[in-house]
Amino acid sequence: ATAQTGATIKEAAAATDKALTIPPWSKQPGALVGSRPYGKPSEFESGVIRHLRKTDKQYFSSSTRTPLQELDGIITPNGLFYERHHNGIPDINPVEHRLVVHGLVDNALSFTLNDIRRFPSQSRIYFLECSGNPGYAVYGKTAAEVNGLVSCAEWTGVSLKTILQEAGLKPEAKWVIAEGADGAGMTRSIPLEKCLDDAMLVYSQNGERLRPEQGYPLRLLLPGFEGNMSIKWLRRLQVADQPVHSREETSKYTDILPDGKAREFTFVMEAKSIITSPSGGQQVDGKGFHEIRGIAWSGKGRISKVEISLDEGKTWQPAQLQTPVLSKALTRFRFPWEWNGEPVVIQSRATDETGYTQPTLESLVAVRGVNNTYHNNAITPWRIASDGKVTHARA
Amino acid sequence: ATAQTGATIKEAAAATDKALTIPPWSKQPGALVGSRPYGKPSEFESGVIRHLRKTDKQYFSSSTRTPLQELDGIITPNGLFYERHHNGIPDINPVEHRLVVHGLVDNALSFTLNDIRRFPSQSRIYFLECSGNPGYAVYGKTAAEVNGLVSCAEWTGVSLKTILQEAGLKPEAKWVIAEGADGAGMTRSIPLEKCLDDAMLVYSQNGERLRPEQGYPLRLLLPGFEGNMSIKWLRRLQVADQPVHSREETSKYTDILPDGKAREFTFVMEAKSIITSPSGGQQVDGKGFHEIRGIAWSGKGRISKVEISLDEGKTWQPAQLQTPVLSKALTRFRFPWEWNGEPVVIQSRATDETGYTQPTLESLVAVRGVNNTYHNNAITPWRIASDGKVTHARA
Amino acid sequence: EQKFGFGQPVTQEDIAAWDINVFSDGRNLPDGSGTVAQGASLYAQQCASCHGAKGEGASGDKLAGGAGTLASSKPVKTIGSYWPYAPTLFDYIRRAMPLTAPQSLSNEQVYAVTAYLLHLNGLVAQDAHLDAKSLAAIRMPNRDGFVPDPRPDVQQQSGSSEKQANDKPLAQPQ
Amino acid sequence: EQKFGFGQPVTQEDIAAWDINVFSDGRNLPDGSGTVAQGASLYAQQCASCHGAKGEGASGDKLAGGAGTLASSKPVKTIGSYWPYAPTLFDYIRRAMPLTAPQSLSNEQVYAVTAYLLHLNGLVAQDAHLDAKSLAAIRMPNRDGFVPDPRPDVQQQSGSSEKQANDKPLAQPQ
Ligand code: HEC
Ligand code: HEC
Ligand SMILES: [Ca+2]
Ligand SMILES: [Ca+2]
Ligand SMILES: [Ca+2]
Ligand SMILES: [Ca+2]
Ligand SMILES: [Ca+2]
Ligand SMILES: [Ca+2]
Ligand SMILES: [Co+2]
Ligand SMILES: [Co+2]
Repeated sequence: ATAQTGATIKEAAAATDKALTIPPWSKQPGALVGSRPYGKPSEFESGVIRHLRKTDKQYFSSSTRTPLQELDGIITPNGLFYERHHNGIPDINPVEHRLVVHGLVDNALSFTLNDIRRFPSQSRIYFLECSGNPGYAVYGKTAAEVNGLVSCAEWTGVSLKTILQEAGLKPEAKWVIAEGADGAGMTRSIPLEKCLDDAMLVYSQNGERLRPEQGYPLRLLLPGFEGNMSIKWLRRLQVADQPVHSREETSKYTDILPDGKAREFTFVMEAKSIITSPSGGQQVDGKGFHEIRGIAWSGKGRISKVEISLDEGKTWQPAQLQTPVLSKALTRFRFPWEWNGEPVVIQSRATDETGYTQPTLESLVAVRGVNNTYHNNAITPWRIASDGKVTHARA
Repeated sequence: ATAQTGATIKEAAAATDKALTIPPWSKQPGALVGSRPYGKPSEFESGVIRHLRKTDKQYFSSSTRTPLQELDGIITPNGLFYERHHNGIPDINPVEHRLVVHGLVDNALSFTLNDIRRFPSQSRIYFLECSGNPGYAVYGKTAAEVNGLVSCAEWTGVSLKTILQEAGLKPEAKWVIAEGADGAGMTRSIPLEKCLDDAMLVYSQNGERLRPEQGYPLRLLLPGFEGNMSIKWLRRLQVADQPVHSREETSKYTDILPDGKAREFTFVMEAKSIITSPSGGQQVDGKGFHEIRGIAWSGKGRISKVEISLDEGKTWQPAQLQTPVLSKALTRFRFPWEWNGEPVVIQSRATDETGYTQPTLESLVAVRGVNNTYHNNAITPWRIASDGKVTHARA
Repeated sequence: EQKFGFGQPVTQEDIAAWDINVFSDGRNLPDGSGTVAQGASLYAQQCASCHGAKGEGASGDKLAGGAGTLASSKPVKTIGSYWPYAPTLFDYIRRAMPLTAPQSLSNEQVYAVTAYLLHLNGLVAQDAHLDAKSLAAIRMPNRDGFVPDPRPDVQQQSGSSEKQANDKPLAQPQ
Repeated sequence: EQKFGFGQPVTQEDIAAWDINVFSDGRNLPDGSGTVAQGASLYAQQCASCHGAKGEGASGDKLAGGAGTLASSKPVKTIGSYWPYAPTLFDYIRRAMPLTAPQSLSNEQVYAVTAYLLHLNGLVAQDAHLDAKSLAAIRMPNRDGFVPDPRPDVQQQSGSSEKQANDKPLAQPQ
């Protein structure tokens, strides 16, 4: 079968020795109940972790990737949610933490965590994706290396609109400038329209409080927008008439074009998909039935269609979408496939409810060049060799 | 605000000293990126764990509870998913593990984990609940103590129907007897109808592989049925013409009635709900707006309605249900409420799509007595005293 | 119905070591036998520490007594008072006991200790010798004590004019 | 619009220490000033180890050079070649640098090192003295280098008769 677990699963015995013996775990008590007050994965899954790029120059500002090829479903467990920090992971005491809302408001306010949690709450399943996922260095060996800066969780918090209404917006208000309490003081400007739409201030992720890596105790969440804007460790919201033009929305997170101009305020993550099984680094164990599995998502709403090509993009056939298909959440797709043992390139492309279809790298590069850095949502093709080895078809 | 976090959150400063200072985490780098390849919660949340009952005589066969009052949304993080083991937690090597399907089938088969994962997969969000949640000892101090043997996750695996079709069912097949590979050799008989309906064999939970505590590497999952039947560490499925009448479906998991007779094969978990905030052990911090929050679920399908009573059950008002409302999954409900500072009893009751409404303890006991042990889905009333202290209204 | 061809065919021989389900009618009980006396000595060595010298219970369940209590306010559920089928006892002990070393007893030992526990409950004589046939023949006192699930069984309340949920403590045994 | 009454009202004075956003037009730049010479010495002590003696970059970003490269196959994006607004430099250094001790510099020190970095990029003279007004007055070379987001910008393909996705390696700089 397609190797897709952290433990290397091998056929344990030759076909000639099929007599079942009673394994040790059936003949002894297991670990005592209560010995794991907060659980963790099996030791046999210890390889399923978030990886750094070994080539990074320093690890104050860097990222780790969700091991997409090891995961099923649409929920990313909190321990494997991708990371992008600009000056490490702060360890914030929630009792000391404050959120200040000021600027073009009727009443500047400072909130404790308890204040924030007291407002009406909502829970939503949304993906988050770094706009540099994967940059234009598209030769990642595995699905994680290609697209591992995306994850999905159930977030709970308060609508940002509720908080802004509490402070009272002045008529000149047009942007909200969000700032983190980390050593990077991460700062991004958000159009007011988004802030009054589906933006949230979240304090919980997948049921429990946010992890420090995802902004504990409070994070801004902008569904469908590039991850960097969902400011972690949120300490301040300044309502303004214009964007601040912070370093993170000028020097970084702008998309340079072949003519030297750069796009600014490129917020939305366009529709994308990737096949996670079989995917780079895996082994297809023989001819016959295999289910092609993957994830699709769009910052503009629901995924309406995912298609699979088995002939280098000449023809496309619809995949099954796991329901419920949620807006701005990962959507799991599946495609039943008989492999005849011959070399093949497999790829997926997503279409969202606006009718937008994920492009090929070629058509994307034709418009944006290769120095664009962000918002590469190109199709990822995987090549399967006759021995079943799966590699990036562009490598 | 309602105290609902693991860290004890207090107002940090008196109102006379509001000048904000720059906290230490804004003035230094945080932990290096990549230093937490598999993340865990903040140290400030170290109190949010699964608890044992201190009164249990031994911890080979015991349970730990999900801290419902600390959680938001509907997904239970894997580290806090409730536990019920009958001889501890085995540590199974997935390479060695086998599932045998035999009995009234055309072809008895032995499957490796890879074989299982190769079948068409599906992902579904379902709750699991122990039928002894809470027994009839209904005086738990907290929501966890009352109803903490329920959790909810996104499960991925193969439809049990697919596996049974692979082996080929003989016409006499009526029951499937499932057996665990743990030291308890846990054994339960499942009606074939359920096995061909929504039953699954699952290998992943909330994206990642099952945790050892939830049956790694393979578990049976019977949506809506009492948790004990979703056999963990699944090693065998014997197709039979009758139930085996194992110790776990005769001596245990049968419901004794006042006349000394006991109900057997009481599988479905009927509709239930509990208010998790404000709930026992918490403190309502003053008059004014509070959002009453909680969870509802039914083993028979979707929750259609949750109602709140603020007058000891005399009148009931509908709560808001968080969408999407999923079949046999937790459903989050919310109810906006102004507290006038006077003592009050708050309670919730759930109705499911079959029209069944969660009963009071009185009406349930009137039929079943108090020695029934299992399937107590009664309404839990919380009393709020004038000082804001929340206690079990029956205590 | 699509067949995928995954999994290894196995024979009855291949799975013999795992094929331990004993049905309530005694089906699949193995060969072998044991006596109450043998069981008493095994019980004293390997079971009494958790279940008490005479099955009165300790860290492990109470294994004898309770006859006639099921309809009382404090039902005592034991093998003798509650279990509907004797073969289940063989099944359970073989797979799960002693707790610290499940599946360590031989079939003979399981027959023996099963016989002893049935004797402790007054269900077989002091000199009983149990095998597949004699074990399956035992009729347990609570054999007819089980009824099917009639739920929904609780009268439905609805609307806001109904009888109120009482928040007063409920009288509760133990 | 319901008001809940949660949160503490705060004055401009209360939040002064946190109110550090500097807008692109220089709004909210603080009092104070600094010289290129002061900045050079501070830079050598506190910045050069990560950014190189002359801003050529090391573990930290390259801070000077790259003029005229943006439209090339290897754009070099620095303060001088890429940043649209000079006040942003003050804003960023004050909140985030030095990486090991953010918010440790005085406003004077930030003005000084900002002046030095602008000088390294040939944007202010050797003897420059920067304050709120003069910093806001600097026009950065790439001031007009940014365009709004025109997406969706990529021609859509659909159906199964379209141009095929190439699986061949794509020529890629660096
Ligand atoms: C180390 C402790 C320990 C030892 C030794 C032990 N038991 Fe047990 N026994 C238990 C516990 C604990 C349970 C309850 C398990 C559960 O909750 O599933 C149990 C349950 C049982 C039951 C089921 C009772 C019922 O009414 O459901 C039987 C029968 C039993 N044991 C027989 C034996 C026999 C026979 C031996 C020796 C061969 C033995 N036990 C040795 C701890 C022990
Ligand atoms: C210990 C290493 C270190 C020290 C010391 C340091 N920096 Fe940095 N600097 C970095 C890193 C790493 C980044 C990139 C941060 C990121 O990715 O967000 C950076 C980014 C910058 C940038 C943004 C560059 C761009 O084009 O976006 C400026 C400006 C800067 N530093 C100035 C300074 C100044 C001025 C000092 C001294 C007062 C200083 N740095 C000290 C490591 C350092
Ligand atoms: Ca073998
Ligand atoms: Ca307060
Ligand atoms: Ca203070
Ligand atoms: Ca195989
Ligand atoms: Ca029966
Ligand atoms: Ca602009
Ligand atoms: Co990013
Ligand atoms: Co249970």
